[in-house]
Amino acid sequence: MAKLNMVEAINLALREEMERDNRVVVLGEDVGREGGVFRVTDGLQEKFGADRVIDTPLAESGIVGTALGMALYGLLPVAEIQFDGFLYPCLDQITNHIGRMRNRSRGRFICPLVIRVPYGGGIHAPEHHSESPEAILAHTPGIKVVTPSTPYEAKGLLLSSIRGHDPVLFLEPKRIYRAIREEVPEGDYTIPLGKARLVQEGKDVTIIAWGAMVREVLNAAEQLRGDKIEAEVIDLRTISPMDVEAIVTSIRKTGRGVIVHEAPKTCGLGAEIIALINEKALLSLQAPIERVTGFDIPVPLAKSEHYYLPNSKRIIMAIKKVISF
Amino acid sequence: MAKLNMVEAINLALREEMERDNRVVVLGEDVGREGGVFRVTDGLQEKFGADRVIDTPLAESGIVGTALGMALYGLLPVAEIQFDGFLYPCLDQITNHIGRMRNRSRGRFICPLVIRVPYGGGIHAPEHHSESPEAILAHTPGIKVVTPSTPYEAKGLLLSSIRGHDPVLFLEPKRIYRAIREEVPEGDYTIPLGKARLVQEGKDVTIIAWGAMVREVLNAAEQLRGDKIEAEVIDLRTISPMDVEAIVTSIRKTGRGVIVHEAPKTCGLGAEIIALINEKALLSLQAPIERVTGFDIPVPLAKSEHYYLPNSKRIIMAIKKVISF
Amino acid sequence: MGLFEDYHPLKGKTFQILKPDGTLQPDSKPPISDQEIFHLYQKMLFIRLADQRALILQRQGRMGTYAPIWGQEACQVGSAAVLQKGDWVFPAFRELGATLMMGIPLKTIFLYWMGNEEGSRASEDVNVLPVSIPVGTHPLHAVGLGWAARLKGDAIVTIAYFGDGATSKGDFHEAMNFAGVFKTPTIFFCQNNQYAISVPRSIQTASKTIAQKAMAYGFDGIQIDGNDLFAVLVATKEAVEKARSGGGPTLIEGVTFRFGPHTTADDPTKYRKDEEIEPWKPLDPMIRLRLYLKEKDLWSEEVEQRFTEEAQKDIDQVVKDAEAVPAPGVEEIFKYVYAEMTSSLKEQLAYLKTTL
Amino acid sequence: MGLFEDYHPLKGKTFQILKPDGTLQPDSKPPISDQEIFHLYQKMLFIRLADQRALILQRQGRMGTYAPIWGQEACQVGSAAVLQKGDWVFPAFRELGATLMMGIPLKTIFLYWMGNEEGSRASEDVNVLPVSIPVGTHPLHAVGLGWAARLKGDAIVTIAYFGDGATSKGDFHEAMNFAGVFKTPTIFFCQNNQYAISVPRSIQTASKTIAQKAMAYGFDGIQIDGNDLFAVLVATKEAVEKARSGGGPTLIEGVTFRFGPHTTADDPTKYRKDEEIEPWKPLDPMIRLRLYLKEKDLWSEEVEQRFTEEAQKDIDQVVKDAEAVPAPGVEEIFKYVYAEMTSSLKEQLAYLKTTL
Ligand SMILES: Cc1ncc(C[n+]2csc(CCOP(=O)(O)OP(=O)(O)O)c2C)c(N)n1
Ligand SMILES: Cc1ncc(C[n+]2csc(CCOP(=O)(O)OP(=O)(O)O)c2C)c(N)n1
Ligand SMILES: [Mg+2]
Ligand SMILES: [Mg+2]
Repeated sequence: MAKLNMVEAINLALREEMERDNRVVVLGEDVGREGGVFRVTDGLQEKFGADRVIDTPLAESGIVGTALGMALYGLLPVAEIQFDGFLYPCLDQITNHIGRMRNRSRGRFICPLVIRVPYGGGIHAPEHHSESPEAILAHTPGIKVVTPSTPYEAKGLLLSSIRGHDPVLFLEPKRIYRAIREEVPEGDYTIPLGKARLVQEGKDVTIIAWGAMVREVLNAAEQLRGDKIEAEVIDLRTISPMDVEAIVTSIRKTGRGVIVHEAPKTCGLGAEIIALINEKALLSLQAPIERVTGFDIPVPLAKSEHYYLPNSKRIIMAIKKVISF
Repeated sequence: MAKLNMVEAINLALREEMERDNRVVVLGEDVGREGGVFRVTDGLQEKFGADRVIDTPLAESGIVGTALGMALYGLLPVAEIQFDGFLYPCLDQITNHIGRMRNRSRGRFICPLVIRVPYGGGIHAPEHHSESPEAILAHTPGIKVVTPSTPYEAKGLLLSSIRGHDPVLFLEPKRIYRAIREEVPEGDYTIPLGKARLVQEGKDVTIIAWGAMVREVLNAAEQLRGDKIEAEVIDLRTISPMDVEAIVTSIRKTGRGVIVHEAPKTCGLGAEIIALINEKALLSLQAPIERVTGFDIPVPLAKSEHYYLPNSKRIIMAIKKVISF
Repeated sequence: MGLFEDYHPLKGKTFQILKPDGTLQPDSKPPISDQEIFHLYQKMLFIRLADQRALILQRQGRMGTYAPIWGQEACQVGSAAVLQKGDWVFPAFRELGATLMMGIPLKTIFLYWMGNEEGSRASEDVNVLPVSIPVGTHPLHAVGLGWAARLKGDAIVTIAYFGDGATSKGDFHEAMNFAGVFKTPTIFFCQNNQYAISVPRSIQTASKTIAQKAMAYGFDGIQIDGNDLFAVLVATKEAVEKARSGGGPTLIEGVTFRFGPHTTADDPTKYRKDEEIEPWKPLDPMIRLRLYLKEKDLWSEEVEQRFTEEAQKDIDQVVKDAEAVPAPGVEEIFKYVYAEMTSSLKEQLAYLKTTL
Repeated sequence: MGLFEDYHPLKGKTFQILKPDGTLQPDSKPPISDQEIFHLYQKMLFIRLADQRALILQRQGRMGTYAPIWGQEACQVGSAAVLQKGDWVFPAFRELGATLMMGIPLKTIFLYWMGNEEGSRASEDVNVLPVSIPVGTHPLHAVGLGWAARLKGDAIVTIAYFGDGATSKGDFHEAMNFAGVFKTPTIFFCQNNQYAISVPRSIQTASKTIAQKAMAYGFDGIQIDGNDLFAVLVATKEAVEKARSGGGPTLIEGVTFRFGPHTTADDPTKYRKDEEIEPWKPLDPMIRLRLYLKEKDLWSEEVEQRFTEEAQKDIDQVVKDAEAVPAPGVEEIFKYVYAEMTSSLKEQLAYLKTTL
């Protein structure tokens, strides 16, 4: 079994699924001859031709709006939005059409498509290349939102996303793209949507994260072993619908929690998780849940980005705070 | 002093401010000769001419993107987006430009403009005419978000919004437009942004709402007097930045809270308020905070809309639940 | 395609066959038989009556906001008439005529405007999308579906209906551009009814015609008299055949006029003077057809009256049927959000039931 | 406006004055004196050297992602040269040339691409907006500002720079349309460098030229040789004068070629063959100017070398200065989000400081 990074794992998933199911088409800016700015779709156009791996004009609403039309006709489009910051121009199509087509037509018309978006910070990119829009998407009915945290996860979650019957926003933590290698099997395996992953068991505190933050959290958890703090780490995997069960079960056990995300703090997904815990496990809480998040400011340019991103130091501080509360 | 409804109060505020300050211009779809689909800008074009009250082509991104340019040059544009559901096409301009221009230029270029948006449900309108996007906007750095709940409030908050130095999303609860009349003074008065309004004092439970929900909450609170329940009612007024102080102070006093909003529950503003209470007043809590909200579905068509909207019955149930916890 | 060259938008001509006085343009002939014309005239009349009924129902408080098509019958009936089974229609929100032509029952249309979710349900064999409220956004769907069909090798066409106002939207541009690049079999049918709510065509765009916007995307555009059923039939047919045979998209600008209000929520006297409406009245698409058909002995006041009475009875029944449909139950608003209801939606639904 | 009529986009002509061999088109003359030409040539050379330096710095890890302008010097220098104090420039992200011309110091530009927030600070007297990354979105700002100036009665113009790819975006369409309707004094300067990252112009749009897109909005468009400084000067000047005197907007398509990579993050060999680049090489905007100026005895290898050496020294100093600017302190990222820092931002900043 080959050790792959996340870019290769997603590429493999696409390749295999396109072979298996000729309804799958890939479209987006630079996904064809260039193979994507991150090379996620590398080689796919050579293999499947320009009718199935399609370079589009530079127009995000155009990409997802036409993908919707394709899906209505029975294709399974996997659209790429080149960077998180360029998702906003197509939010109208996502919110007002993609998330509503099934409901609006009483089930007659559906658009099970996947929109892949490299997201998040940590690669010293220019402005608008480091955004984390998951909370906005989770607030949007009718779509699912998925964030893999490792190469293995990415392949299994992407296959489920393509095969599901609902539209999926597939947020790929670009910082992890080449940062981790792990064994990724060839051939079919899927990871169900809506189920969180218990990355590590622990009894003292629950840490909830997703995407690139899972790695930061594991670093922090590792460092805390010296302090005899056993952290339970949950990788949310699916942002919407969320695995409330997994969160609540863990909080009931540990009584303490820290949520880590890159998005701005206010109205980030962390807030929703706290609200759910408030509703379902308030009496188990032995300390306020801590949020380690981005700030309510635009993600700074490269030289100041490190101030913005949650890191293991901040995570450790938060864990110690909830534990010593 | 005249008793005005909210439409008239906003119209008066615009009229007076346009007289006072000739930098103020109004633009949007149908704001001119029609006076707005809700008549909010009625008569303004006749009075101030077509150069200051401008009917635009049908293009929301165009409206706010050009308004940004106008603001750079020193005008004070008050743009209208006709309905909440048509805000999505301009979210890119709002998030990626309007909220960032000051930061991006290190304070050199600013765009203090106001975007007025009739929002929320309850008028039996077609699809896309009943949305509540406040949480998305509150998650967006660099903009302020304001929601008046009465005619008097609307005038004072709008004047502050126009005169402030930051871009403001001014969400007008369309359900209240003609539902309430109250005394609204002519001439100058402002209500500061960022300060909540203590609508009614009470010791048993804190109810937090904004926009059209304030009226529902007051109905509910009234009905509860018979049960000897004294509800403290907070009208948030400004969604971003939020008056955390007011929330926390009240919760510390009552120990119990209910948040009411029309937007879908998941990742709505209610979640953030709970998260803030968790952080700052967890130990004061005697029961989980309850959320009475819209559901995670598209707002239904007219005949089913009543299922969706929070009403006093649901609010009362929630209050009783937190009180009897 | 001779037609699109002859009427290249920059030539400043508007394609017309049937003149307002019911006679034909020189060297023109009707595109279909007189019997067929009579048949389509009846459709148009039925549609006009149904449309008027909707307005009445709204005023009686029996229907919600409604967007009447009064005056736009030729655009909708003529264009829909040349489509085939398997073709796909993407309406905006003012397409009672076109969608009825394609097989959406009037009852469904009425249910929709009554605010009943059931009114959004199209039957499986009818390729008509539900009403699309966000202006200018749905042409992208027509492009995407046509594109998908082309990739699959299916010779179908897609048609998107929209107004003059819609042409200002970014999504219209992106749709036109994608259609041009990928040569999708798409007809962009713009019903230029001179207004977007209160905003007149002159403020909507500075281009002389809407048809010429096609030149920005490298494909044909044509301005036609949208009140002339024959012109609509011919131009749409030409565009459809071109699309079906791989010739790519066409933009058709049907010049017409909205006689009624924008919607029942609107008071057109605020922004539109009577003097402006007057010149359009004799251009009404029904009048010239009546004149033409009378000449052929197919139309008379009496025929009209008989048909009208029958149609009104049919419409009575439809209204009755629609009003008999119960308001949807509470499950109905949760059921179609996802393929399978999520556990949190199940929880929300269960909670909601306890509050009723 | 003779020029825009003579070169109406549908005539299929590209406006050119200075041919690649350094001679003039028949009946043409240079628009400015030879001394001025030499001066602008030097600007172009300096800009090319600065651009190359940025690429080198990036490879050395001393600068972040950078979007080189190599090949586009004539477009940027020629268009910016005809602007006046009080005019406003709205760059995209590949405008080192134009923004430098307008008075943004090279140090500021370098700081920006080094990822230093200070690089976004324009001095008070320079009307150049910061880099705008979201493609196609900023022309709206140029339209709005020009519109505001027109409402105030100020005779200024605004110019937006963007690429061929940007013309596909909805916001480009909305900007063009607003400009047409409100006759804003806006120049839309499209540097058609044949690529949007890897996507060639042919996939970007099916319209034959980008210039002809202006016809969708009712104003002038012109395709010019963007590698010909003289053509750029003349066409932009004409557009600027028209705009200043109330004649409304113009779309200028400068046909050029991006010799370098899209950005330093990009490998153009993935999508662009050498054979494709070869024919463009002799069309380089510098070559023809050198030939022209040599003929006038204003250019020689020696002059070039001397200037280059001095320029490199200046650039050395700029790099040094830029690198000496400290990374911004933590306050800097909170300070400019609102006019006054909100209490929650104060709290977040205070917390952040405790974690450093
Ligand atoms: C994106 C968007 N903005 C605003 C509206 C509100 N609105 C509904 S119809 C309409 C005018 C549409 O004009 P046009 O496209 O000419 O179609 P017509 O109504 O004339 O058929 C407007 C502004 C909307 N539905 N969608
Ligand atoms: C809205 C948006 N989508 C995608 C990108 C990523 N991107 C950056 S530059 C570029 C290509 C731009 O092409 P063009 O407009 O021709 O300008 P050029 O780079 O050739 O100067 C793309 C796709 C972006 N910056 N903004
Ligand atoms: Mg119209
Ligand atoms: Mg380009």
